[in-house]
Amino acid sequence: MSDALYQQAIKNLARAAHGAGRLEIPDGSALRDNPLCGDRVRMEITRHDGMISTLGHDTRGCLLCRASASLIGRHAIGQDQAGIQAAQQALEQLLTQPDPPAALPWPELALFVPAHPFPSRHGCVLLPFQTLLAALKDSDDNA
Amino acid sequence: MSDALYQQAIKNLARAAHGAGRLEIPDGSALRDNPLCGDRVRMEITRHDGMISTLGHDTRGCLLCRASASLIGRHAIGQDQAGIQAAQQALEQLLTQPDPPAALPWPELALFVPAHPFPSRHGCVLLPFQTLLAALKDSDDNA
Amino acid sequence: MKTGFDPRMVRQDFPFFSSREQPYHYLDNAATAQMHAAAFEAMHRHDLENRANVMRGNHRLAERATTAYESARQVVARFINAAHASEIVFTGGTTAAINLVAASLGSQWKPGDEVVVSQAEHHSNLLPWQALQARGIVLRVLPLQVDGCLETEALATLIGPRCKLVAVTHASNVTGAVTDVAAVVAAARQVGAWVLLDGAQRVQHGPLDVQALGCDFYAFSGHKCFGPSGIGVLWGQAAWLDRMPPFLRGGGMVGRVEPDQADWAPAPRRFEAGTPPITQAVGLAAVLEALMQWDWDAVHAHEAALQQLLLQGLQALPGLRLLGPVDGTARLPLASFSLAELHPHDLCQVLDGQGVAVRGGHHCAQPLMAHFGVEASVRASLACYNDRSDVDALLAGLVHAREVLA
Amino acid sequence: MKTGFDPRMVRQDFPFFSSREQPYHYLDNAATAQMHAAAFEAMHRHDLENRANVMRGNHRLAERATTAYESARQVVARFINAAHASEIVFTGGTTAAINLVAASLGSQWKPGDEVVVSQAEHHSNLLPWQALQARGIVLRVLPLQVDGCLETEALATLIGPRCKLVAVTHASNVTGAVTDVAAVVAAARQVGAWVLLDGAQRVQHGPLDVQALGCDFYAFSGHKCFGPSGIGVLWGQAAWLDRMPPFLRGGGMVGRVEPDQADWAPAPRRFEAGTPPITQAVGLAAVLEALMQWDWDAVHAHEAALQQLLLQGLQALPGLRLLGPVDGTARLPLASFSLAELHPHDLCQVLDGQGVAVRGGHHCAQPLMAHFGVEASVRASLACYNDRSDVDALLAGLVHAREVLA
Ligand SMILES: Cc1ncc(COP(=O)(O)O)c(C=O)c1O
Ligand SMILES: Cc1ncc(COP(=O)(O)O)c(C=O)c1O
Repeated sequence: MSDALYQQAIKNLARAAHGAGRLEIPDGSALRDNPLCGDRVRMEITRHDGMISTLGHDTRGCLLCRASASLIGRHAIGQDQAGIQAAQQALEQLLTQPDPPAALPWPELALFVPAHPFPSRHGCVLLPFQTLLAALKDSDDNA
Repeated sequence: MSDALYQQAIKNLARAAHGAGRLEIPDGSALRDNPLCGDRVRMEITRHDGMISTLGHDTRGCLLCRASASLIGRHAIGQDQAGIQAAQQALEQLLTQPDPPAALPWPELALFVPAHPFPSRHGCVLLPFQTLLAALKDSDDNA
Repeated sequence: MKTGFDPRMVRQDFPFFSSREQPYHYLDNAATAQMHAAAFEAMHRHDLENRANVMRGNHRLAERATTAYESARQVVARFINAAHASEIVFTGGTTAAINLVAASLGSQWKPGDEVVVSQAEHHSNLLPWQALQARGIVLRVLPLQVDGCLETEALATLIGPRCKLVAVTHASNVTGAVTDVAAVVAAARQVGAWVLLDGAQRVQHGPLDVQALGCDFYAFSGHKCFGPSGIGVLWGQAAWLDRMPPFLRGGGMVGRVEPDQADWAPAPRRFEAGTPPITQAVGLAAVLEALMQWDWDAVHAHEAALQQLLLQGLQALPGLRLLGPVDGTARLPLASFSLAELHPHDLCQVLDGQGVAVRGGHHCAQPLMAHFGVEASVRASLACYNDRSDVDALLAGLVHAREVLA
Repeated sequence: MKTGFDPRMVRQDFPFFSSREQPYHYLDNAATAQMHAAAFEAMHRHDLENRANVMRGNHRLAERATTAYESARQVVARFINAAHASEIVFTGGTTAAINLVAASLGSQWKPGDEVVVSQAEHHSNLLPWQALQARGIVLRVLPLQVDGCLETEALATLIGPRCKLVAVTHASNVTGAVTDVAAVVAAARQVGAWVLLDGAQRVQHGPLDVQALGCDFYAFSGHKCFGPSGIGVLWGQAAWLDRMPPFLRGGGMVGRVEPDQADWAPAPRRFEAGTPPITQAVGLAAVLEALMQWDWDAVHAHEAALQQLLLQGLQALPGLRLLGPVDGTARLPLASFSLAELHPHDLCQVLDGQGVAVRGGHHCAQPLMAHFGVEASVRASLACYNDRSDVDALLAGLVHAREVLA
């Protein structure tokens, strides 16, 4: 059952590492740790009219964490804070609730459904989203 | 079974309160508490050639504690430290060991045999002896 | 929720009673209550099937142990109506919980800051605050009325502008008196002080509502509410817990650790250093779940009726002196008393011979005993599973004891 | 004492194994070991028949509970060969025990006094000492050899005249390396410093002799030596304990209490404020009794053979890096490692799917992980009840995991 978690699509997503890299002059950034394993995600963004215009992340983590960061790298550009929050909420519901969300803002979020039975891994999946939300808040604070 | 503990002889011994009272100028004295119930025994002695020559005790305690102090009041005069220690050891053995001691230095020690099954009461019975031994030590220190 | 209440039925949920060959009248519930079957079962099952360390692994046992442990937090939160499970810190007991608050808050207070306790406190809600005197914190002691109830009228003068916290018992383990929490909270709020309630005695008598009480911290022990030994609970308002420094330090309560410095996990984990009492948390939660099914109005009616019997029966005994209020003040079903000149230890001993378990001593409340001018007393404490036969046995036992000890 | 050892036989004493429908290879024993049947039984019986608070009552249940609790102290004393049962303090766990020593001793030390730990310590034997830095105590960290073993040659220079205590692990929970205690004790004695050993990992591997070790304090947890959660032990030399101020304060650890001052009961009670983990002490003692019946030479031979298989099997895997000594240094049967670039969490997840429980993470030893230049590792830890099939399943699982994760 845990092998289903590591289907090819999620490994590909992790390896693609969409959005990996650092920004020269970010508007906002955040660094977050997973206290269980020392995993660490850095998110840097610039914004335009509230929308994320560029994004770079530096992710040291497990496959799930890296796939999640890569998913963000793929979809976050053009989103505002509400859009990211919606994606994060859909992800959280899909991980922790008996019923999946009615609609998925980003289709590849479905790749994380097999993590549902493993609460200890939810933190790995959610860490990049929490970090991005913190970076958004940081850019608000800097604005 | 616990009624056996309160046979007439032990009640009489407690009420007799042999040795109750304070000394004018003790050679040694000690005050000891039972932390479970706030019981408190004070022992004051004078000594001559190492032997206890006069003794006074002030005992606030349960029947067992008072009977034990009264027993001391009856027998301690003329005893040296070794004699008191021997009585205390016989008492401790009689309370805690499966086999009673071969001989009892003071015959009424046998009154405490029914306390054997009640470890929480052993402290009540032993407190006056511990206090007297502390008073002996105190008089050594003062000498 | 079942309605109605029958102590004979409820005794079936307490294996202690079915394991007795002879009837035994257990009236020492305020010291430790007997354990509910739900705790026996839940702990056995947990240790058999889900045993692993929590929060640190991702194999299936670790997952299940962590889930069970975190679910236990949720159950406790429901039992006391906490706003969120993250406000529940598991500790070793009430004593450990109060020490945690005292050490953590105390480290942030300045010399001259004040803590108010009452003279009725159990040592566990007195000594942790006393210890802060070494750091210049001033301990102020609320006096008592003749019957041992808090002198709430003195609160306004005693709680000064430097007061940081008022720490009082929710209900006394000696007199049974239930504290007028509203008065305490109102007085504390006047100066912006926090309120900690020692709920050790209260939890045995049903679910409660910390939000309605209006306090900031609440502490209790598993073994006094039909749960296992080795576990207790500290509840604290989330906003306060998040600002408090840790107390015990070790594995599981940190963020990043370097040889000479570290930062802390958020509450409640920040306060749970080391492997917590996992199985015991699971057992406690199982009991609290069961208790939440009961019809507590009916239980309280049962307890109140028994208390009435107990108080009347005791007061009818010549030479009996009751320690505590008899004027209708809200009180738990327990009674502390002295009988003529008879020593509490001797009384308890003879009563035990009659198959009645009560407690003699200072009940870890020496300043309160000093208030009453006694060293020790006998205490009979009733729980839900007691019935009329227990009170009758106690009263008959006291008459017998008087003869034996005469 | 039975002679010889058969892991299949011993598994019958661990209900965990008979309750499994499918084989499950539990190799996370260093985090929490499975519980011995003796603890299940003793705790059940105690809660059923002897449940009461200890040291404060004289009815028959209180007598029995107190006797059981004090007997448990004696059993622990025998297991570690303490000179006297009064040297045994029950705590909530290793972490609580070390916090106790740090707070109690630390309150008596002066700014500039020093404590030595090693860089290999579990956070529970690091953070309590770190906390003393706020009081001006200097923390000195013993460096490690490349393989994670303590650099005992540096002891002489690191332990200066102001050193009060050397606190090191008896055996590492990451590398398994057993500390050269004699060298540590000798160096500490040079300057009159005391030695505390963190025995959390060691106790699972049989009885020990604190007097022969020559240390002053020893700490361990019940859940790691096949006993219940919620209990631990601090052993300390009687002469030291008697001089140390209390840590937690509350009921049961006092002499006389007044509203603004109190004096303390002698050790060990002085250090056991509040209702202790009574049932858990009884359970722990039952397990230790059972363990003392075993033929430990045979157990150690079994564990050593398995360890050999494990180390060889791991080292044969391409890309596997073992963290810890491989030169014949004394070590416990556990192995931490990384495998190529695969993340420990992913490895553990796939292994769990294969029915193998191992742990991934920093193992609450971040400074040690930093020494190795990694954030996390996988750890497989063997106990007496493991056998060859467990090691084989792990090795096969790793091969499978590499495919799944590729
Ligand atoms: C070496 C070592 N020390 C201390 C501890 C802490 O033990 P506990 O969590 O039981 O308090 C552990 C276990 O986690 C350990 O492995
Ligand atoms: C009012 C009160 N507070 C605190 C305590 C301490 O609880 P524990 O011993 O479980 O820590 C008790 C019980 O002994 C109590 O009755």
